[in-house]
Amino acid sequence: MSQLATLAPDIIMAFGGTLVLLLGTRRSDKAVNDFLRWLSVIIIGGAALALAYTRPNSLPAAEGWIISSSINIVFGVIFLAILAWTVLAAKAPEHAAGEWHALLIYAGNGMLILARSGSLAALFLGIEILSLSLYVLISFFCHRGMALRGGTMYLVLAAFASAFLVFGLALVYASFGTLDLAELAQRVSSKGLFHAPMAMLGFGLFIVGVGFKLAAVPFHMWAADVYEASPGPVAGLIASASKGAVIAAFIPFLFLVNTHGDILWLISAASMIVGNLMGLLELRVKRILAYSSIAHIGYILVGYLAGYNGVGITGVGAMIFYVVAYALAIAGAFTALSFIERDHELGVRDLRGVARVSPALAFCILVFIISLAGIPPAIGFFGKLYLFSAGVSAGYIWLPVLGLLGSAIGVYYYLRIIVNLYMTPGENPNLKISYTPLQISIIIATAAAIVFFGCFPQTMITALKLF
Amino acid sequence: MTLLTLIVLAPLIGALVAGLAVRTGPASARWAALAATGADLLLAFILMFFVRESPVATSMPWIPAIGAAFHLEADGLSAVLVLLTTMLGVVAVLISWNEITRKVHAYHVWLLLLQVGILLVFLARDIVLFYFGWELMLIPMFFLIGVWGHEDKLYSAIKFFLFTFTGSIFMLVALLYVYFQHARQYGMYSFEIANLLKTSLTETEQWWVFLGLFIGFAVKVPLFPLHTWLPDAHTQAPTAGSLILAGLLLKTGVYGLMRIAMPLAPAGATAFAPMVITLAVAGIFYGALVAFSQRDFKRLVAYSSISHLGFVVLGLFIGNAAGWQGATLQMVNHGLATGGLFLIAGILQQRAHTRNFDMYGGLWRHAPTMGAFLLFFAMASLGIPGTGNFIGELYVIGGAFQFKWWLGVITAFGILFAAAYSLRVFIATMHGPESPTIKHMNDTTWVENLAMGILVAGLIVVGFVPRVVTAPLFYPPDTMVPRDGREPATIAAIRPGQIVIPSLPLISAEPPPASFSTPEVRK
Amino acid sequence: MLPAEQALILAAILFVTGVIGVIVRRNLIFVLMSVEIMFNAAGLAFVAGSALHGQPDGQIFFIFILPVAAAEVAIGLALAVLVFQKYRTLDLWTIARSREE
Amino acid sequence: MLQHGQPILWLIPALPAAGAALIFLFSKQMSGRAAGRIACVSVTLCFGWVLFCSSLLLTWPGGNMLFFHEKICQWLDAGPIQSDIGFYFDRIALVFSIIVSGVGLLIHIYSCEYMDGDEGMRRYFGYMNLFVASMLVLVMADNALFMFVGWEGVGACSFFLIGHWYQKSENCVAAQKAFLVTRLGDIFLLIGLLLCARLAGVSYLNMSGFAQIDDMKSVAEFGGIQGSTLITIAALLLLGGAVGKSAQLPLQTWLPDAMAGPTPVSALIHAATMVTAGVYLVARFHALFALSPAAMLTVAFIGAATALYAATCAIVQTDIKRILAYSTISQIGFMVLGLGVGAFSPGIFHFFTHAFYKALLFLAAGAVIHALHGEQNIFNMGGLKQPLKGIYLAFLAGAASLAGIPFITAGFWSKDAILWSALTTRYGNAGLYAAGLATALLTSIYSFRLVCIVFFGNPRKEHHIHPPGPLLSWPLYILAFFAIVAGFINIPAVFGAHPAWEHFFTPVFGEDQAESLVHSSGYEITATLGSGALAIIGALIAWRLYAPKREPIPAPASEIGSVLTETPSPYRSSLANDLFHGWRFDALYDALFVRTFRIAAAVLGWFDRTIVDGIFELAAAIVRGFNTLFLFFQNSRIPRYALVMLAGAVVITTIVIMSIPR
Repeated sequence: MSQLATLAPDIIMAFGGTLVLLLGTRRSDKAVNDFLRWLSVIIIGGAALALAYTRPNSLPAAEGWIISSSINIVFGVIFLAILAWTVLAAKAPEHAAGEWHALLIYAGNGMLILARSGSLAALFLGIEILSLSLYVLISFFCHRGMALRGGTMYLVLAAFASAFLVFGLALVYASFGTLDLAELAQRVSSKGLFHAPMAMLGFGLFIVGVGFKLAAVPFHMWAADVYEASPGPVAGLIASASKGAVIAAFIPFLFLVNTHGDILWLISAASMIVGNLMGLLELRVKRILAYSSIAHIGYILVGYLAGYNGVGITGVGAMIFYVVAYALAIAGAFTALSFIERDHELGVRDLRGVARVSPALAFCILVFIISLAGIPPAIGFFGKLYLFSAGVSAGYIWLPVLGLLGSAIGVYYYLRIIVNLYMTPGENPNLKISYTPLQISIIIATAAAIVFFGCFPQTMITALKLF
Repeated sequence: MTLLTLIVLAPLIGALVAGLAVRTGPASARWAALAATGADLLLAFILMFFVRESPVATSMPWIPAIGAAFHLEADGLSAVLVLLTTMLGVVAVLISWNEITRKVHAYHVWLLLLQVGILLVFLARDIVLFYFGWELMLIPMFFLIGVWGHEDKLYSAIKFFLFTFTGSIFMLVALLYVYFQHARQYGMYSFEIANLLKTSLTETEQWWVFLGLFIGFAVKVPLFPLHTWLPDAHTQAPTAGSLILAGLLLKTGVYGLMRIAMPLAPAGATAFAPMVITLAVAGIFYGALVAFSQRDFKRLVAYSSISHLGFVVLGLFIGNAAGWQGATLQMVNHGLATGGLFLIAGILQQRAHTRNFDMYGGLWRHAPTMGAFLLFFAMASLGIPGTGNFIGELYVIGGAFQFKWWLGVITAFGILFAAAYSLRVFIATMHGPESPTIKHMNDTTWVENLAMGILVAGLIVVGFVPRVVTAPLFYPPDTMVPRDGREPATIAAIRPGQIVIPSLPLISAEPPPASFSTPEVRK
Repeated sequence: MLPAEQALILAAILFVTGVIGVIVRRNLIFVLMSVEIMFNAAGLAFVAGSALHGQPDGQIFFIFILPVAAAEVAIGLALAVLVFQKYRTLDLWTIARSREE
Repeated sequence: MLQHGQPILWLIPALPAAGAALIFLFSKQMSGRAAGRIACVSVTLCFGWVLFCSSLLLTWPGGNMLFFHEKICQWLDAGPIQSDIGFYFDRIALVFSIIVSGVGLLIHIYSCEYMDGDEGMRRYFGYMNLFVASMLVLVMADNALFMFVGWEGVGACSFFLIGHWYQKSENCVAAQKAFLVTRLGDIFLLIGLLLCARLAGVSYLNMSGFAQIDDMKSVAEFGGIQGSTLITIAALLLLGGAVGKSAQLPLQTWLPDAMAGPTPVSALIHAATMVTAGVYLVARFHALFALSPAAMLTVAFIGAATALYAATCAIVQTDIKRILAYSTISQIGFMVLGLGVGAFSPGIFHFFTHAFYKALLFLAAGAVIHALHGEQNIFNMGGLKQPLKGIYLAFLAGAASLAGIPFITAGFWSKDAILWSALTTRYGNAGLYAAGLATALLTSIYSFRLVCIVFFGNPRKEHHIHPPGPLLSWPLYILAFFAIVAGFINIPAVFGAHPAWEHFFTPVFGEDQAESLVHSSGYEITATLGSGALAIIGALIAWRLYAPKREPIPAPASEIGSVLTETPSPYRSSLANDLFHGWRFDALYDALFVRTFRIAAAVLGWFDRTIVDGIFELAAAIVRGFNTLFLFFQNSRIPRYALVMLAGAVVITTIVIMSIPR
């Protein structure tokens, strides 16, 4: 019974997704779309409620595949919240609202499994469910060649990376003979990873796979193309929740820091520097955000390297905080930018005049950008502060230095967005902005939340039970 | 107790009111901003009154998870700088009264937010809060330059932002390191400056910590040769932006050195002192010479700031009471005098649409009041006795003389150089044959006169009663120079220290301390 | 009966073959096939590991890999069809060049 | 220190300061004449108060009151820099403040007519009042740092007033030059004060703190320099300040150019008062100078050299004001010479008489210029004796006094006292005396050259002569009176008179000069007669050379309208031209300092734009280069992306394999 309670969120999501899919096939008009939207929100909310009421450390379900410690539950709730947010704020396609919402829910299901995986198999399964949904979501508007190309690219490369990941897991399994994460961690610590070369290699390949999902350097090449190809909300989802879920799934492997620490250090440093450098002269807004997301993964990895070390907030706590902070900003930014309609790729020049036509939207974008850049009074500032504080506490001095240097480079392209929003004169006659009251209020609420948490970060720490 | 909170909140409320009143006419924003800054000025005067007795403090938990508190405290130094901030805040609103006609509401919102950030920096006794305020200043200033600036505004705004932001990075890492060391040594985590001061750091650690902090603050000061953002930013900013940039933002860098860098890493300060002193003295002359070669009014004043700030930094690092007090005085004086010069530059640009000296000349006939003000500010800038600048420079020179006689002698000649460019400012605009550009120049309006009059009054008061600035400086004795003029406790005896460049390991090999992991999150 | 170690080596060879295929081929279909080879290599490794430890987990994992790979290919082929409809080619370099909308 | 019943001293500078404040604050509401009236009234009140204070000091019951001291409040308080705002009124301050306020008053009254109708009249009177206030602070400050306020204040006012007619660029350049050159001296002064404070403690800078002078001797070493050398250095640094302010060699170049200001300004600031601040300074710090024979010798040498130098320049000038400017330099040289040979009270005595006759000369010259509508070149004048009778007489009195016509003029007695001291005191020698005599001869020649050319003969150019009004004339007559009689208060004892002046200062200078003033009747009478004869001879030479009977000197090749050094050389003889240009000091300084400064500024400006900025631009370029590098593979080609991933995987695998312990 308690196993069933643990599995309840997944069940709700799986069945709910299918329900939405089935309902959506009948007819599509605005009423139905709205109905499906709210139904999806209810389903996701139900799953979140079920998750939230799971007692931490209750029995592992499904032979230990799904576990529920407090940290996993927190992660799960976060992802569901982001998902619900996306469903509400996104502009669902008129013609296929059912599929759209169903796929989002499936993706959420994948994230949920990822966040709570207790076994290598569940981890793999979660990643794949998530990825499969995302392939379709990315190329959802397949009449656009870019969407098609992006979807194909993501599919091929994700599969390529998954193959690395699963092969690595196979080597690990061949070395230790268990799929259960707790068991694995125990065996690793008793046997010592250095004495299992095959497992070392396997974990190396595993990092390749994870690195791809996180778009960490050097597995980041897809990010710019795919983000640009995706519908705004989906890009936001990929950047925030999808990555967060992989991070959550990666946390049980913290023991890797001892053996693969150098590799992770390099990946983190490279991501922070290269990501920001790549974005430096970019003129297309979504690509800018894509490059910045590469850098942000680098920052998050600093927290990962710090692990459970840290003064006040541990590296893991900082990571969770950062995932939330980052998700709010990046999902908000992608969605807000999707309100600006255009028939070509959105360039920074297209942002001219937004501040005049819609001051509220412009201001929200400003807040999101400030948060991404890590400048007070936005929450992103504290996210970085915690991460780097944990990093310093764990003895990594140079990573925060590199990270902050990278973010200083990054400021350059963030500023370019702000400059075009507010400071560039000239008319932009093609500017068309459309959003529903619901959408704009959600965006404003998000921006307000970013500023509120940016001024009172303790409230968020308390809410996330990070202390 | 709530006084300090009110001081910080007043401009914030003003910003909210100005922002929300966006549907009404521009006057509403102006009056809201004036009311907010005026109230703030009043509060600052009250604060000065209280601070004479003892430091005023207020503290409440902010982010207990990491040991950060909303801890504001005003001792003499903070109170003086808060007074300066609020004073210049009022002046900034006044001077913008006629100048700003575009997006008036947004302008005042940014102006007031900027003031919030500056006040936080001057009042915070908690590193996180300090850094919060520090970074909070960036965006408003960026907007002030970028939206309301002059022809080359975007380049300058971005340059300003990138320089100061990059500098602050090193500062943050250094602060985090001290925070971590403190936690390790005392088993409690706290960002309170008072607590962090107890941390014992080895000389090597102090060297690094000071380096990090110094880079952050020196960019802001700005110390030669990190000054290159400053002329551009000053030149392109709107008048009030230049005023606040010169009068306050540069001071935050100095204040950071005084309040954080030097107390936190005294040995580091000692080791760096020879280099910093060299740079400061070089800056005095370099700034003055380059200023002299400028043709752009604002650029000239901007370079003069580098020169003046050289005096300030020199005063800090020679390590005696005279230098310390001179630096503090000079901070205030520079804010008022250079601020005044920027006001004139702004007024001129608004009327003549140029900042080029070649276009001016013979202005006195048309604008005698402006001429009188300019004359006063130029004289103050070259350190005429009777204005505060003289005393500030005298203290610094005297301190330098006490430290090393030849240093005092060299520094004294900085005054001559200051005279060269200050006179040039005045003569090039007011004297000479009448320039056709300014044929129909109006004299200053009463609002402008009021704004500049505040600065003049401040300079004269400081010039004859410098004790209003220096007398309250003696609290608390931990970080400030003691009353009887003994050497400051923080940099006990500065001597040319041996600079040892230590190496930090790339990746920490030792196991992290277990005591700080949080069991609740641990799986 | 193949020793488990040799099976693992075979798996590695297969994996590398797949990797090389992805890198070298420019046609979408062949790239997808190469990815399949990599997945199967992983499956083989799992089965070998299962045999090494005498546990069923690895084989169960393999069973999971199969439908996942199938689903990937299903979507991949669907996309390939759309790509071909749009660009009249499956050459990945040509597609990459065509930036028109 | 504060005596019951002593007068309020701060009122003395406060009265003109209040006048200045009143004029400035309400300048838009008042006319120029009203400003003039306010200024005159405030200075009159001030003068009255000064006289009252002086009489109180001199007639203090018991007769032993040496000074009033009034401390207002603490001012500076930082380590080695301690200072109060306070006033100190002793006999030196008394003499100086009487001259400043008294002569100042006359010049204010004179200005009311002279500046009438000038556009900047309010500004003019505001700054004049401010100057009087600053000068009074300078001479009455109770410590050296507070004195520095007045010291710089008068410099600033001098700057404002030289540039009064600001629309001519030359005037502004002159004003700037005056300020910068004097400020160079001020820096030496400042360093000197700091050194004094370092050597003998801060209270040494108090005017009443000379008791600690002996502490200074005890300083063994500072900065690796021996104590006695340090005292000399300190004294020389103070001398640097004096040299700058008093336009002595080598910082004399600003004063001739400073004549660009209105003539009353030249009379007040650049003749009677401000330029003598150096004399005041050395007299004030006489105790310090007395400790160092080397410093005294330097002072005397500079004084003598300057006196001679300026006299040679004055003899060839063509501008009436420039002649007087050089003569001022020369006469201050005399004063400095007197101080340098230890004759402090004769030095001040010469200041006292000089203030009258030089102010008189300037004001009279101003009246001439006023009458000729701004004409300043003496070779465009001539024959003014008849139309300007009163002015001629006054001018003649002044010139006679300047030349030192024996027995009947003030200048004779004061100059002679200095000459006698130069020969006889401990620090004096024959060389200094000879230089003094030569200067006296030259002085007489150029004085009467001026009188001859301007007032005698026929007009060289047609002028519509504008007769002077009473406000212009009466100050001249008053000054002329003093220029004649002021000397009689210190006729040496050998002539059977009572040298009141010398005894007047005995309490101040005490032993520092008592033994140095030697009086021996026979020689002294001879010397006095000799120097008197020299003055007469000089006058005769001038008469012979420039008397109207002869053909008038051919007018210079070109009109000399400007007072600036750019003026083309008027003489055929190159020696005369060199003298005309002040021995070409300006060209030398221009090449040495001004041009160096400008070039350095330009080079550094270029350096800042190009190199410093360039370094950061370079950094930005490098960053951009990396951007290009990392975007190299960013071309949407899926297999290429996979290749990059593979490369990453290979690197990871390699690191893993490397890290496996063997």
